[in-house]
Amino acid sequence: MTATPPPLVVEGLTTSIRLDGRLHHVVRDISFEIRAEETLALVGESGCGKSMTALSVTGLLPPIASVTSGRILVEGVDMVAASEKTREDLRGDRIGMIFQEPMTSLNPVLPIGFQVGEALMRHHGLSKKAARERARELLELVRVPAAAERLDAYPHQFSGGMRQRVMIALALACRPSVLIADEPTTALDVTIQAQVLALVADLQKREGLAVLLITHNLGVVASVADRVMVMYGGDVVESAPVKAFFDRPTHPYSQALLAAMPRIEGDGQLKPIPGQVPPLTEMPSGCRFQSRCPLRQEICDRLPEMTPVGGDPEHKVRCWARSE
Amino acid sequence: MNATPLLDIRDLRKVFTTRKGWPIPKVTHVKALDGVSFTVGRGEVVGVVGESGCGKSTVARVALRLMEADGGSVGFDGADVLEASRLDMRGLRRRMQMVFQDPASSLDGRQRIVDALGEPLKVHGLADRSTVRDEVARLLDEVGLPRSALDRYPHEFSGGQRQRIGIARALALKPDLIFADEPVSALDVSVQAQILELLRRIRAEHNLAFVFISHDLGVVRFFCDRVVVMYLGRVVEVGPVPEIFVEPLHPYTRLLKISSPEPDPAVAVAMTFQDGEPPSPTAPPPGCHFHPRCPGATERCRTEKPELRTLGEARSVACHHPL
Amino acid sequence: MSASSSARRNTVASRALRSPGLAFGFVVVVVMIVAALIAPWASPFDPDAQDVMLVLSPPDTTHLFGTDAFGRDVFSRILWGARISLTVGFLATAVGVVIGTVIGVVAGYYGGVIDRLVVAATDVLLSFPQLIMGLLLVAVLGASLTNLVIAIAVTAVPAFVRLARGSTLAMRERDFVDACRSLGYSDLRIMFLHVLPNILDELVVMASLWLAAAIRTESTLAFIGLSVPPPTATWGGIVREGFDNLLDGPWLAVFPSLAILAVMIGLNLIGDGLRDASDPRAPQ
Amino acid sequence: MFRFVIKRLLVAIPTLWAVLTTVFVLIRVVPGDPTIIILGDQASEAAREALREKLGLAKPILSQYFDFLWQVLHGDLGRSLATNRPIVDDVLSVLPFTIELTLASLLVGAVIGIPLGVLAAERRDGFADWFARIFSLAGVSFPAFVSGILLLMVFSVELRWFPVISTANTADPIERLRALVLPAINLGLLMVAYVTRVTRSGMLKALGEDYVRTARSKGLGRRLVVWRHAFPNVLVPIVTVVGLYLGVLIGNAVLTEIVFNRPGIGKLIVTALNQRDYTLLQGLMVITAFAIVLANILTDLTYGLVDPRVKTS
Repeated sequence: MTATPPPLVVEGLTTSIRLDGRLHHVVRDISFEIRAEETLALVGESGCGKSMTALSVTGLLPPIASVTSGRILVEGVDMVAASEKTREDLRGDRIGMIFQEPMTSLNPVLPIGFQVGEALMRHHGLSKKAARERARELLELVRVPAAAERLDAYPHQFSGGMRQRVMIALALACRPSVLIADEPTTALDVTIQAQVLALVADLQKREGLAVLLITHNLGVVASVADRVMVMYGGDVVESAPVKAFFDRPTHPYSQALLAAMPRIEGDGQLKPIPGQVPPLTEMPSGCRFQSRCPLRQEICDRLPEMTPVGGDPEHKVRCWARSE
Repeated sequence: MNATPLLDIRDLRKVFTTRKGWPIPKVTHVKALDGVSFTVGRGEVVGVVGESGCGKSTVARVALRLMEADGGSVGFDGADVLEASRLDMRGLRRRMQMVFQDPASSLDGRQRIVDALGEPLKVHGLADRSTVRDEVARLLDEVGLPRSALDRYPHEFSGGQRQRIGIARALALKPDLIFADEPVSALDVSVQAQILELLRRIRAEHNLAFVFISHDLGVVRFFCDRVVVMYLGRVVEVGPVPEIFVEPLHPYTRLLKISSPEPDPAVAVAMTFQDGEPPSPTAPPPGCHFHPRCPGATERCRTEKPELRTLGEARSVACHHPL
Repeated sequence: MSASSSARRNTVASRALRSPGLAFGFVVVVVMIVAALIAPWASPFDPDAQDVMLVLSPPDTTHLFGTDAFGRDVFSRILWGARISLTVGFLATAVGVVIGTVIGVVAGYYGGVIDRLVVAATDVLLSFPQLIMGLLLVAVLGASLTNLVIAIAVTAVPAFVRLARGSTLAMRERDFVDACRSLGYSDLRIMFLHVLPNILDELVVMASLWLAAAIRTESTLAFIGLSVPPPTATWGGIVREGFDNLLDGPWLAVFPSLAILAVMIGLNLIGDGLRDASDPRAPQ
Repeated sequence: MFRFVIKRLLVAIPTLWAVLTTVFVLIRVVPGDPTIIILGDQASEAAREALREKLGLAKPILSQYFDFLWQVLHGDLGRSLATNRPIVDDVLSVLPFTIELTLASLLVGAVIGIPLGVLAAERRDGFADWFARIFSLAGVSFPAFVSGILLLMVFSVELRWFPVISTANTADPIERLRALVLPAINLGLLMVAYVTRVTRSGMLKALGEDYVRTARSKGLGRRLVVWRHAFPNVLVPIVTVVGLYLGVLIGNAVLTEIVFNRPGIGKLIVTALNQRDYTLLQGLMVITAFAIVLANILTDLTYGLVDPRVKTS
């Protein structure tokens, strides 16, 4: 048994944004680790903090947001404490990233081959020619047809699905150990989504990647994730291996989310969650889901801890009503 | 069952011409609708599904004459919509309404809700100055919004609430048929479920017919009676819910179904590499448009266009070798 | 979502008020307008009264801004000149905005042949440098207040056609025009009760910048000698006299130049301020 | 590329024809008898008749129109009323000065405007940003004759760094360059203002784009992100703005030439106006409009160079 630490460890991460001079936590004290070849899915609805978590890990937060506490260890190096130079060295080399919008994530005025190989020139000191050769291999790896001829093509000459493949090639150029995928298939049609998810799964196995998958789609989670963390209002409310989660969703929000999802199979019924997510400035203290929760009680004004449920130490829930 | 349908779309055609290029633009033609036919009965909800660029949104816009068709006919309750005069069209528009995907973009940001919903009532003489507030308040109530919403502006509402306003506006003229173009795809799951419930209730209360355009099979499964599957401007399969998803006849319908992720690890997405991209709509392949991606394609599929034919009860498919 | 967007909308007005540039610009322009309005009472001398004893005398307490080559009081002439510059500027811009907007909205809304004709016509008109077009028109029509307004308005029309057409096309990209049509509204109602109010922000911004351009064109024409003929005082005309006497009476050029500059800066500040206020994300 | 240029030129033909027609209409059909405007209302009927004959106004309007088109087609703009010299010769003799001035001012605009705009966007609300804002406000606010007089007063009259009387028309390249500096700065001010503004706003937009985030996700440093990934995307709006304001630039060139007493198209226009030389004025209108059409073509071609989407779609 080797004792290599997981490629990505996040401990007590809190990210805040400054609005009208006040700090608001958009990610509150979340911790997780992802082992090699493992996929952790962060799910939740818009504004739950899942994208902010991804941007915190990559150090690409917008100027108004910042990590206010916690540690982010990429191959043992703390991204939060490190200098900007160290962070730049890790970014693109040890962490690769793909984003939601393949249409806008590639630079429209630079050729594809150059964009894919650029990180290799930056991190591994490859010559332009060597980077170009490697870019061709990478494009073949992500199954872009006629890769050699398309090195000099521009993004607008590719379809959405192909661009997302190019993004994947770009993210994996330096053979990172961690891949952050922020809603990578949300903008794609379902048949293309299936192709891209299959490609990522395949590459993950081949490269031994630790994948952090950000998504709002529980169907995608069920298809590709090993573990899942559900977020609401900046808090993780449930964390479980994927099978345990779909077999026994425990947090009232997780249950409600699953019940609200229309399915092709099944009885064709669904149950909406009443109300809506309160704005950041009006979040209740304690459990943030309490304003929409059917199990609300007095004690919910205090934030519950993550507690294991059902005798499974891997399956934890942040809920007073569900704590045994 | 065999009464004349409320909406009868026959062989509808629409070609988009785009000019692109530099410095002299090249003209390309895209057949957004390449002979589309289907019907909608009174009070029936028909889903139109397909991926981006298949022409599903164009159907609604052409049928409402928001754009002019290049061929075919649209019958509405016996009237020929595409040939209707300006005056007749006004009457027809009252009975056919539309709900848009993005309510923020379909509402005039400078109008208060009372004006946005009151204007169609006044234009069509359904309310006057004295009754309009009450009438609008009643509409808001119907879609679950409080009377206090009357004097507010669209930007003061959340996405889900704005979609309720969009629905209320479509209901204002008491239509028989509503075209809903991806009305819930911009919404979060929890809000999406609220809107779907609302649509279901309204439909039952008013015996409304819907043409419900969506890319999400789960949503269609929930709301629709019948489904029209489109691929590159053509209808490839028509059938009732849930049979069309349980036992799809067209390989494309099947591909859509197995690609749609379900929240259940037991029925995870079939992540096979059907390599290759969907063909470009500017140069669709000959014969059956789907043949390059079809595992069962034969020589015939490459050359001969399959016609939509009836198979069994209430089902039809455009495929030489249905599953 | 709702809270933040409502907050945004509500602050448009307050942001506009808080913007120091906008407020400053507004004050400057209002002062100029007031000066023009009260010129008949406020000017210490008859602007056209010559005094051969006091030719090109430097500024002093009697003649605040000195006198010109005919011994006329420069301060009084600048006050009266404001009337010409501002009148021509406002009228020409108003005419240009109204005609240009109507044509642009109609062309953008209907598209097709009308649109292509309008675009071709504006392209041709925009092929002539604005100043040279104005220059030629005044030369051909003859220099008078009305002809100045016409000449400058003609150069403004294609600019507003282009803006209104572009904005209308952008509006049509949004669903709400389709929504209006599916509700059975008439084209006129959609164009002028729905599209126009939504593009008004941009038109107002552009109008304030064009007001500056119109006043600049007027003073420029006057500088070349093509404004309302002498002895009527115009700012550009006084600058010209100063330029011709640059070594003997530099104040003659300086003071009207400052007046023109003040109006230019004021109007540009207003235009920029309005643009920032109406779209907080847009960089200045 | 060559075929593109040819095609683009062919597309410009209808525009050029429309331009010629507009000039013709403006000069001939505008209300008022040109002979009165030229000779004044005191002139005798015989003198007017002679002038009409000379101007070709005696012929039917349509045949005048075709004569005009036919002439222009042959590169003939007619003869000056005042000097009776071929207008083409007059124009060609001063055109280099105007072109030289315009190009120099474009250079000033690019060299100052682009770095200033980029810096302002990078340090939003910082010192550079404020400087850029004030500078560009001044640039758009100064009418060219005001700034010209100011420059002349300070640098020529007071400091005596540059000649007051233009020495542009000289064979000595140093003298000619010295005579160019102040006019180029004067004309360039406006370009600096426009270029700074569009660069700043374009950079702010580009720096917020997803592809810049992608570039940062590769671990690229600030300089590469700004100049390699963001800036090339701003070239299109910069080219657009330069093309759009070329008309204003030519108008300002007229004023700059007057103030600095430089030979050029602008001076020629004023001469034509003062002498009521209608044929010369007509020829100058044609020339400037053709110049703008040509500049638009160049702008379009530049798009193809700076934006691969235009070229390869």
